[in-house]
Amino acid sequence: MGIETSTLDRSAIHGEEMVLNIGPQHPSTHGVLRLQVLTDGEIVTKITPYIGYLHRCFEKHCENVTYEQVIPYTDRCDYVASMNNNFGYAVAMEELMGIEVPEKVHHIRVIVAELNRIASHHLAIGTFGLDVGAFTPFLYCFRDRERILDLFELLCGARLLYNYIWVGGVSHDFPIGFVEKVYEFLDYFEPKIQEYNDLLTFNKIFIERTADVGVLPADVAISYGVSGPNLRGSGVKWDLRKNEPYSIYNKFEFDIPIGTGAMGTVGDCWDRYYVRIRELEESVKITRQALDQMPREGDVHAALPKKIRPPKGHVYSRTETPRGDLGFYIISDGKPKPFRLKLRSPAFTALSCIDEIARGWMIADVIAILGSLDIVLGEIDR
Amino acid sequence: MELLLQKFSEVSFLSGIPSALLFVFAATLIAVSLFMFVAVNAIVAVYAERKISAFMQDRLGPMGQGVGLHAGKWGLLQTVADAIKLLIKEDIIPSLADRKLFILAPFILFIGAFIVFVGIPFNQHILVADFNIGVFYIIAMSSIGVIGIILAGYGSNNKWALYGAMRSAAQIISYEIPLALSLLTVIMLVGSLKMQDIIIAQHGLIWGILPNWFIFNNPFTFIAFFIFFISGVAEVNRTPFDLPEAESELVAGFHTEYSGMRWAFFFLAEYANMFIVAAMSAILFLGGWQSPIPGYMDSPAWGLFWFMGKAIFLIFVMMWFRWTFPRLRTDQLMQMCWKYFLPISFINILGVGLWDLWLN
Amino acid sequence: MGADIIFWMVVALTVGSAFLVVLSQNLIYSAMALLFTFMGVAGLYVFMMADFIAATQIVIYVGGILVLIIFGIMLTQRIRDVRISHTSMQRGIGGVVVALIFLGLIRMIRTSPWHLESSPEIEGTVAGIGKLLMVEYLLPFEVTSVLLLAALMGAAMLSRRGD
Amino acid sequence: MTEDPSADGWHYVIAHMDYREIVDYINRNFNELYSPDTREEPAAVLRVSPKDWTELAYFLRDDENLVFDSMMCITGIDYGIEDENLGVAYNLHSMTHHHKLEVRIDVPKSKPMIPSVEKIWRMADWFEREIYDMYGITFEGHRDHRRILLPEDWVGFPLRKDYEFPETWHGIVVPKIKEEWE
Repeated sequence: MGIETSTLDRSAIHGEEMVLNIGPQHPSTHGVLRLQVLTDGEIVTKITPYIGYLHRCFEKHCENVTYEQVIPYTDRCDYVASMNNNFGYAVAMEELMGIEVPEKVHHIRVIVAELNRIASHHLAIGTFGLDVGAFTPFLYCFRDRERILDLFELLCGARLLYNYIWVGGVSHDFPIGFVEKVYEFLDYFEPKIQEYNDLLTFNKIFIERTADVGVLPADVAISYGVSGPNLRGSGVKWDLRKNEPYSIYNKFEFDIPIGTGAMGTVGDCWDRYYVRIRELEESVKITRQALDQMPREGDVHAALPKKIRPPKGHVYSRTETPRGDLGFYIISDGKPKPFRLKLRSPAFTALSCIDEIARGWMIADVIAILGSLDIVLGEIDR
Repeated sequence: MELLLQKFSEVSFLSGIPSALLFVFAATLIAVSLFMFVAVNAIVAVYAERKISAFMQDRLGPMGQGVGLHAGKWGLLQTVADAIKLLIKEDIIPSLADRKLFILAPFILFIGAFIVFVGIPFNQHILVADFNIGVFYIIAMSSIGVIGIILAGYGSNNKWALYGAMRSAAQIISYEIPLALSLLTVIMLVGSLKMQDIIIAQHGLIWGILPNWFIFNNPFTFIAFFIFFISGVAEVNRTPFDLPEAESELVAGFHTEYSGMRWAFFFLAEYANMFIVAAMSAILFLGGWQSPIPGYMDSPAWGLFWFMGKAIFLIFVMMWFRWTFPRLRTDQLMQMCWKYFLPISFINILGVGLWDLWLN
Repeated sequence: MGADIIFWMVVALTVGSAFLVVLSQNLIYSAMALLFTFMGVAGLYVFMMADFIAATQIVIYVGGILVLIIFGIMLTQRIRDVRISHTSMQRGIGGVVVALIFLGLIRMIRTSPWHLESSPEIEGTVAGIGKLLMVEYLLPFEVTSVLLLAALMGAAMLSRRGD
Repeated sequence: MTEDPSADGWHYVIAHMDYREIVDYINRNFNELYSPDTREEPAAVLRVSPKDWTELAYFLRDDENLVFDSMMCITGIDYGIEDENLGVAYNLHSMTHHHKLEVRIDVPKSKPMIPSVEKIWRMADWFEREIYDMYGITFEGHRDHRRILLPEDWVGFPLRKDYEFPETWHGIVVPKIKEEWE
């Protein structure tokens, strides 16, 4: 594996180097991130990411609150896909406690998680366009994302941090008319994907900027623990919803889009981007099936005591969020508070490989590569 | 200018004033009116850009109901309000910046744009000075602006600004070559550098139906128009060539550290330059103030209308570019210039020469 | 006449900024002052009815050479310490030499038998220059362009040697 | 061994082993070094001592029957104020064979040193830095061993159970926190 020799060979550099700080306040760092970039002219010779500006001691917090109270904190980790984070935590807790949740809860969870995946991919696609200088796709994405946020507002009153999926169920049932509104949204949204393709995906300049740029080979991606659309962009057909189905994902028909190198090399920025576009279609497919199959009547809570006390033991459970494998390592000592709760964030590992794939490219490419990795700093810093 | 002086000398109550004073007065008057034009152009263009971008992005843009604290009907007063805000904004000069250069830079950039307006004919009569070297004068004067950009980048003492300035200088100098070469095709056909000569040469019809504009004159000038216009867009640093101020990479490029009125001067210069590129394309290739139907609607008033109409349309095209295209990368930008535009421009010159030799 | 006032303003600009070029302690300021010197010289050409030369002066010196100079200054040193002092060492001797040249020029101007004649109305110089270049001096013109091409290729070769 | 029919982008060779099979297989190659954890799955972990870790890590990644090419997560654990050990849990996964293993390494609080696996799984780079940041466990051989989330000049390791919250930081008074958050 070529990954073991990643130290910088300084003798290979000719020109005079300049240290450039991209961030902590910079339009394209997607949060408060600082990249210390060593540049030779426009060419980047080394990137050192500095993170932690948004560190909020998530794991320490969790040790001081009860298991139910952790959920609002998980919202704030990946604030773009809060539902999926709630979902991941609920799945981990249910595995630890051995709870079976009602059929209806599974469907509700899948519906909101997939809707939130669409919303999160909207942000990823839009800001990636923004990073390579296309302003309009960003607003198109936000126009459609707005509808999902409206749906969530109808569902749970919040537009960003939902606290909707609870351990053993969801906080409350769908409101009246919600299912019809979701159908309406899906009918509205499906043709819009073509609009993104026309505007951005197959734009010549966009392809020039992203194809062959920032190639992440599959073995390097796996070694770095890169997951989700970034891993699939490298041509690895790996999706926890399919490969290690949790909840009821094994009941649905959908494909796993992977990067094919259609415009350049497998694993370039364009592939990572296009995987997200295709995942929008897949998410629509899953949502439709879940809506069709959802039992209309039933309880939305498993029978649980008021205070959750999981048995002694530990669990490592992972779910597929829009950014990749979200893992929860929970150790319980039988008390109502977690003894140890570790969140394995997909964006954390995705960012850690930036030096590997962006070195040798230009400053403009570093921004594009960073955008294609779709990081959320709230999750990286926790 | 001469026309104005002549008019002055005809007015009886000015006859006692020495001619030198009159000359200065006339020059000031022209300068002020040109400045007004540039300022109004920027205000209208900013409003148009906002509205156009808004409609392209499926949103409304600046809006307001009635007059009051709102931005006027349809947000019409938005840019006026912005201009007032910029005027009264605190003037910040970074403590480590090179004060003199920092202050000087926006003015040099602006002067480079402003001085060009002297040579642009708005219609048959409105033209400050019809130089013998008209086109060449405009090319020469627009090259002053680069210095302003470099100084802004250097004087800010900011790495982003420096990168922006270096990109900008490289870009402007490179694209000046295909720009000038495509302009040469027109000059070869006209045989004069005078602006009015160039426009008058485009009078009449060609191929029976089309107006005799140079864009329709022959296939080579047709290509030359596009090279000229695209290079012009690159010259004024607009998307997809806005690398010097690429907000996602370089924060704001060479004007990162500027705010308030100084920043407004950069903006004035940008919109003035946009107008210049649009106007020059209209004059050289689209017949300037000539009516599209030769012989009809070609009074001076109509001339102004046609000229402004063509220029505004081309400005709209630039805005259209900006809100639909992503941005190129530095090396791709240079590659486009040196590997595609430059050879095509040379072929164009050869082609126009041969075309002119054999067919006319 | 208004033109006179402007003439003396242009002269003042040229000479004043030329002084700044020489006396400024900061290289980049010198380069900056050079901009105004070039502009002033272009203005002087205009007064000599050489409009084409004036525009050429601006295109080549301002748009080309000055940008190159500023680039050179900015890229040779680190950005932080571009303020390289170029304080002249032998001010005394330099002053004497300059004074001598100045006096010599004055003497030459005063003693030369200038024959004055009213200038004819010059109608542009572009056509004349074009004809001269393309007809009478075609060979020198072409030789110069070949020389420039050779220089260009040589520069490209030298700068790419490292690769 | 079977080819996964669903895979067309990446080649899976499914030779799935469960926890006990994996431990037996490792023991065959490592001279019966490891005793399987007696508890039931998913609590099943492989306890390793720090000195054996590097060799085992290479074996886990490179052996063709194991191929643990993906490190899912590395977690630092403080077993409590009374306990004298700190722990690190490595969750491994094989993208090729679809099996999982959790490796647990315990080190004394007095001398928390573990060999780094950052060269073996690049993903461990930042995770080991984070554990150092939060627990003060030193990873020997890590090429970029420094704090990651906290400032460089932070004192103490916050996720340890005996961590005292500082009253001031750089002269700024830190607001008192409430004892109980319920």
